[in-house]
Amino acid sequence: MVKFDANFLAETELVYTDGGILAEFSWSLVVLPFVAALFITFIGKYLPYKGAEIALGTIALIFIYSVSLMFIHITEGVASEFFVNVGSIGQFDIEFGWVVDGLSIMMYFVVGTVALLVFIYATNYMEGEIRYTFFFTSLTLFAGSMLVLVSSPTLIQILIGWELVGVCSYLLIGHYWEKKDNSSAAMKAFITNKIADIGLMIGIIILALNTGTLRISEILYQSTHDYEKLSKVAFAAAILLFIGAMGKSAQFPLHVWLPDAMAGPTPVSALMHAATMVTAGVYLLARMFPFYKSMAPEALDIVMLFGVITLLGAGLIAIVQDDLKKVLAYSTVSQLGYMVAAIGSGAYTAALFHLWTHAFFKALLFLGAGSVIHAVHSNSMLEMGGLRKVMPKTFTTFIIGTVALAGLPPFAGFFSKDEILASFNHEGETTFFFIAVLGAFITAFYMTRAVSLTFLGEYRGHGHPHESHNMMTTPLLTLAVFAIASGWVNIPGVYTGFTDWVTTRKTKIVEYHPESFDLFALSSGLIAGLLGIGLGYYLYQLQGSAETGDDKIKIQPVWTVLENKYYLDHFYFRFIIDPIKINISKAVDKFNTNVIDRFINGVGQIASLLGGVVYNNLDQNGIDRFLNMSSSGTDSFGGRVKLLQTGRTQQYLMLFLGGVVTISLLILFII
Amino acid sequence: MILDLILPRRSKYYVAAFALLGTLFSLAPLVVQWVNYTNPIYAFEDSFVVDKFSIIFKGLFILITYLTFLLSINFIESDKYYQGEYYYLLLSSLLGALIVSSSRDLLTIFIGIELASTPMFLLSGWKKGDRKSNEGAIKFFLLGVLSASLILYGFSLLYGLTGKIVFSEISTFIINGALQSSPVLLLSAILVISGIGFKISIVPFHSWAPDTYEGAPLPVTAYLSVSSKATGFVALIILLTKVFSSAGESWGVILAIIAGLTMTLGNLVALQQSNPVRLLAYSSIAQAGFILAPLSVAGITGNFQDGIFASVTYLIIYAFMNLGAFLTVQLFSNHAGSTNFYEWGGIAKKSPITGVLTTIFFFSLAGIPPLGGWFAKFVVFRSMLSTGEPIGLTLGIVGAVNAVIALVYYARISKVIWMDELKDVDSETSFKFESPLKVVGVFTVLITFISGIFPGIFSYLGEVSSIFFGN
Amino acid sequence: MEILTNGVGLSAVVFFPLVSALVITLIPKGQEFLIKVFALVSSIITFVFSVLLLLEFDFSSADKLQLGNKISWIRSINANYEIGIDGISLPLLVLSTFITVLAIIYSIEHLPEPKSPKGFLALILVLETGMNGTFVALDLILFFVFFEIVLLPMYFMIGIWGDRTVRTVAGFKNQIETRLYASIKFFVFTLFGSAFMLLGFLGLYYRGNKTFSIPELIELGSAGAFTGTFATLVFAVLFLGFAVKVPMWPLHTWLPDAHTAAPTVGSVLLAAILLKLGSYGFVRIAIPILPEQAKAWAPAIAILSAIGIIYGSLACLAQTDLKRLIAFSSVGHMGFVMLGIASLTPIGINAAMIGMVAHGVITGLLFFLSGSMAHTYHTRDMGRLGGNMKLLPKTGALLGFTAMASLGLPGLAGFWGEFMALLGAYNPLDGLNVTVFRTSMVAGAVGTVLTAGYLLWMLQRVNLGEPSEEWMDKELHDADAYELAAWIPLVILTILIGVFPKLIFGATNDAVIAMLSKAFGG
Amino acid sequence: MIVQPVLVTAAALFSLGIYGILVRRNAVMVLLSIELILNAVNINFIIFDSMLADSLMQGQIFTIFIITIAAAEVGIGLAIVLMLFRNRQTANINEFDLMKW
Repeated sequence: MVKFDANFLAETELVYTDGGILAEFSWSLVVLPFVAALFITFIGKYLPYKGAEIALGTIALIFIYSVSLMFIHITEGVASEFFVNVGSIGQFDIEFGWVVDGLSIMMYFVVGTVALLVFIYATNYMEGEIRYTFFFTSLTLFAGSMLVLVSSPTLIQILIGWELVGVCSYLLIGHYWEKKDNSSAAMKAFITNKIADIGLMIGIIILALNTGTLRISEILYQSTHDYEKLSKVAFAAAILLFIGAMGKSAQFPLHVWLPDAMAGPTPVSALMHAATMVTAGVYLLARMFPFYKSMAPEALDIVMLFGVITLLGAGLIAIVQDDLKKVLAYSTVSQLGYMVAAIGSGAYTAALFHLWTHAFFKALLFLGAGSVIHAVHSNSMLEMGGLRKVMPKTFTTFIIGTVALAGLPPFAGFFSKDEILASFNHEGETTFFFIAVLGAFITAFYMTRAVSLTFLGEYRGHGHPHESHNMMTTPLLTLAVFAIASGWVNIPGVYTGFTDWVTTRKTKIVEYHPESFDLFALSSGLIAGLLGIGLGYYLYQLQGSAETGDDKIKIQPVWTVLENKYYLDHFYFRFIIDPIKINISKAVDKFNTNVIDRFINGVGQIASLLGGVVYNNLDQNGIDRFLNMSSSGTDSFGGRVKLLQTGRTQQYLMLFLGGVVTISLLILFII
Repeated sequence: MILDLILPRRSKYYVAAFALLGTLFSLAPLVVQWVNYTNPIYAFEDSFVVDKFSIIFKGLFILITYLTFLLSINFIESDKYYQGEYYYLLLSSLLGALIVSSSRDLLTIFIGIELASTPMFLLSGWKKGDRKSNEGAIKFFLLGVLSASLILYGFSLLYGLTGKIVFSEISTFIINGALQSSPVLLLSAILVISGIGFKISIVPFHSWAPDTYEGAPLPVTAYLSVSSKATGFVALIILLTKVFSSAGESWGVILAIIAGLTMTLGNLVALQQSNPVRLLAYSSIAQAGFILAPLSVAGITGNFQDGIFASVTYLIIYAFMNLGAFLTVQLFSNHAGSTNFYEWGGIAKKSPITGVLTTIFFFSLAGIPPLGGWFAKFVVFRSMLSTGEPIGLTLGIVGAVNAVIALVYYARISKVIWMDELKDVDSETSFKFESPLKVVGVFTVLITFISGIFPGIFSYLGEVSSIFFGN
Repeated sequence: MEILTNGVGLSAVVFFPLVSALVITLIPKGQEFLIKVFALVSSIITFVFSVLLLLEFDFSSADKLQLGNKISWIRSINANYEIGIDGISLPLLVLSTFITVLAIIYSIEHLPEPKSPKGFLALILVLETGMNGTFVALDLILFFVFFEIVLLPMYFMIGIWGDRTVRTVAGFKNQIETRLYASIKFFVFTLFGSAFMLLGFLGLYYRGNKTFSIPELIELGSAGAFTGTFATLVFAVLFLGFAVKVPMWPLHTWLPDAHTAAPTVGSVLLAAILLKLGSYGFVRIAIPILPEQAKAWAPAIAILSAIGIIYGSLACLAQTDLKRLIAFSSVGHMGFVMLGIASLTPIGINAAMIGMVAHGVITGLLFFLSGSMAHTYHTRDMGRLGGNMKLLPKTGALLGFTAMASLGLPGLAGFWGEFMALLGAYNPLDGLNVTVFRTSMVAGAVGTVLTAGYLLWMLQRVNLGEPSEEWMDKELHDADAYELAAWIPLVILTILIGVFPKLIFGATNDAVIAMLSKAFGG
Repeated sequence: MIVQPVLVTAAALFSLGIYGILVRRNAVMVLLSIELILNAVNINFIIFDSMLADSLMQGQIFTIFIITIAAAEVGIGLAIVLMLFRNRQTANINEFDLMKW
């Protein structure tokens, strides 16, 4: 039941080089951070900047390298992969390696850029914080792990990068582990991802064993040429992989870890939400897209469904949040929903395009939020407000990020979101299209709410906030530029370079990307955005203020449901975690000590008990008992007494002769 | 040959040293015989034979006696005993054992058995003042005499049945007369087995053993548990193979049952003991079960070579490790002045060497590699399973379980002496480890290890001796 | 080098420790320093020997038994001193010599009470002889002897130097010191298994025309010499013998007690090497000699392993005692090993091999750390610990790292064992019930989550958070030079194997493939 | 010649001995009962000897040996009993239960 569209295999007209020396050495991209991390850990403390300089240097190198890769890729197009065998098991070759093609180069670039800026920002933001050096170690590792993931030509390496990212997130989210909540949040993130990883793991196992290889390119090739091997398991594998993606890319219902992950320092959130962690899922889906497209189109529908659910659900929650970072977190979740849904709808480029733009403006927003929080020492928007005057740079950049996210032209978000809408429209997914539009509206609304609560109105906090240090504002400005311009690389009908960048691969993917603007989609998206902003501005500025704004839209019980995040966490803890952690495990332990052990000890005791019985009753004075029994009825009392007194020598004699008699009876009459 | 019999006699009234020399010296002819051995030498109309089997056991007996002397020296000197008689009696018992090992007719073997056991009656009561000793003696004696008379009765029946007293003739007569299953033969077999069963203390003829062991002087106990047992087994092997071999099926089964019972009961009861000597007594009962098992299987399958090979090998290895065990018990109980080993807590710290020795011997008895015991157990298992006989298999499983049970109480002693807290009851008394005992320790330990690591030597002895019963 | 190839070298690796143990017993008690140095040196020499063998080993023919020799040992029962190593035993052999060195380094400064280096170190060396011997033995009797030699030293290590806390034991009226209970339990359990194993060996001996030689028996077995109820029985008893050692559920209960009671070094060696004897026995003896029975039993083994994985992890979640938790984690990890073995595929058994080594390295390190922490804090109760990262930064960091490795983090040694075991279990040998194996695979995958769960939870309780008041004023010493010297190598090894599994697969793969193709054809 | 009756007598003697062993409390009496058994054996040997007309007279030789040995054993036995009596002022074997658990 393989759906297969003929023009799928249309060989691309673009030409590639193998990228030459530059591509050959891109392994250094992956290795560098780890080496650096090592150095930071061990000699970092003794350096003037506590190791931050090493981290910065490394990430700068990576940035430069990715830029140069980007350059040659744009100019001549690169597609090549390299393998290193690290051992063979059975017929399998376990290979690491690195792939240099449009997709990964794009990711290199995103990671490089965002990471660089975040690092610069962090050097100042984390000034004087506890475990400063270690923070940079894990931050570097974080970036490195992401590079492992995106550079991987084999599924096994993807898995490795995947989990490494998870661990680094654990380290970073739990950075302030003195407080139990933080370490719990870290654990939550790790475990949730681990659960999702089961899906990924089994998916990989299925693919590997049915194709006989771990190389992605091989698998993709087979999935487009040799259907027999995969057709039976394709759907299962596709779904399982998607489960893995749900974990990292925080799709409903596995998104619960991401908001809690705000426990980490803000730069971490920025990096995590923009570049490194949450994009992994989308990246995986994109990487495996040809497989999905040709082998498991049904799976794509499911992917789309979840994407849409996520984008709406998370957006709604974002409305009710009072914690600035939480608002951004949920917006991330919902934006990821967009990307996943886009992939589901078959709009490969659109998804990646949104990933690309989102990376920049979301990083911008988080760093902005960070700068605010740094100033007011609080996450709660109720203790902010009126910061427009005191922190102009932050304000402007934040506004830029907001409109980019809300999707107003000519900002980045506009183009990417529009392309997604357009492809929905083109695919004829009308309901999903409107949900997406609604999502756009919601996005615009809660961002406006956030802005007005944070920057407009009067200051409600304590202390005297002030504009942040240049080390923090410079990255903001830089990102602002990206937030404005990064969308211009893929304007339908004008310039669609991005499409070519990310599609330059061995087998070209035939998927819809609009030649010109889809006016319907465009207008609806735009209107939704404007409405959202308008409503927000109306509620929180014109009519009343931050305090009163919420009341007008507090529709019980919807509001409560949203505030409790649809009770998902309650459900998980009440019905899954606590039972396992408390009841079941206790039961197992009890079973161990009270059933198995008791049994074992029991056997031992029975043995020695038996010994006692034999010793006292049979071996030593058994005859007594015997005689007493026999004599009790017949003999006279005296006789019995006498018998009771029988000492042992005679018993022995009796036993002896008794033995003889029994044996003779046995031999003579039985055998 | 004759020298071999006479020499011990010579040394009757002299002191220990001479006895030692005598015994040692009497090894010489054996060696000579072994070296230029051609084929069995028969004397007194086939009633007395010298084959490798007998030579091996003569060697064993003499060595054991020698070690027993060494054990005894200090012991005897410590109290005022009649030394001369002591050695004399031991030697004459030895002589009996020697006779048994090469006797080939009813009369000789009977005389041998009597000669071997009668002195022990006295020796077991050697501690005149001690009631326990007397008591042990009388029980031992009464049962002993009873067993002797039973054996005799069996012999008389045998004689009546066949009119012969030389084994070879008897067995031929039986076979020719097709008397394998005649009740008389079986009855005599039963009587003989029971009689000897007393000497090798198998259930249900074992009950004297614990008391007598506990009562008798330790060296004597050691001798009883090793040499007398060996003598009994030698006699049993000879009789079963040379006389009753044709009726194997019937007594085989019985012996198998007895063996299983003996192991199990011995081990289970040993779990209960707190007196090391009683513990060893029961353990030696259990061991007897192990030695008996291959014979029984052999009886059933008729493949005597395997069975005797196993039994003999076991016997030889067992002899030395058990002697060693008694040695260590003697040392510790002397030191602790208590015959309840639960009061020996941490005593090993006083004399690590003895502690190590104890550990070695007891775990060897438990059959833990690389100590000799494992090989003994191994060959026994081997012969049990040799022919996939259901009875053999059952015995094998019973044996395996028993091996585990046994471990518990063998390990218990090491546990007490090593792991428990040191009770400073007599911390000031320095640990006595006299040189003769040292010799015994070294000798037995060496054998225990060698037999564990290079069992080839001992299995060779077993193999050789088994050849003479291959029929 | 002639001396290496003709089996002398191999024998040296086995018996040199024993000899030096004897020498140590001759050194007077007073000379503690001399004793320690001597023990250390001899263990290092042994390790060097094993490394020389490693260099001498011809990896191109890793499926052949090499560097071995065959001398008549017990002629009358046709048991020979037959030794040799192939790709399967080589890694384990080297691991065992390596871990022993580390154990002795650690013991130099950290002797458990009652301190008596003489006995302790001598026992360690004897133990090493047993372990190495088991890995090189190619004769069932020889194997059995070495297999058993291990018991005594470990028994005394637990019994004498073990944990002295008094506790009640289920089913016992009066309380008993942990060490005493644990030691005898360990001893009896293992002996119970091996007593029956011996019967099994004898059975093979008689059916396999009176040879104990493993290679010959393998030939016979692959030729189908052993069949019917006989073979089933034999496999059953072999299974009993090995499964107790592994340990497989439900024969595992000796493990937590033994580990909890044992002194640090003891539990390290126990976890790192002794447990491997069992799984090694399966790979070396049970499967190749009785392929058909192995096939028949595989589903059962797989199910038991799956139970073991889940059960172990769940039990871990309930523990409050640090060492006990790690002990139970061993049950889970060995479950993965056995799952791999049960799949009877090259992938699965390779996974088992690397899993053994990885578990040896990682859990060994975990026990080192927990032992040293227990020694520092005088408690293993995780309720009282906490903020370890602040109190003992070095130890804490290592603990964190090791926990990550233990939960199977990719890029570290633990990952390959788990992932590949699951990979193998997905497609077991043809003719095996696929559903059973896939179910067990899913169970295993769930197990990985639980594993992550209890390890992170352990970290949270032990490492993270603010240290409780009771430690504030106390003088707590962090890892010292000896400890680091013993631990760092393991860390490095963990990373190396994780990044470059070829270190193990390079040796095992050919051997495993050859073994399986001989056993099951194809 | 008549064999059965004699054999029966011997058997009776034997059983008598056994009975004595079992019921007699006095060590000396027990000893004597054992002597009875031995005598039963002797009778057996003699009668068999004559029945079979054994040229070697093995039966009779055997008997002689037995008598000697019996004598020796009685000696030993009495010695032990004497010793006991000296220590315990009694010869009742059933009072010798010092080692009863």
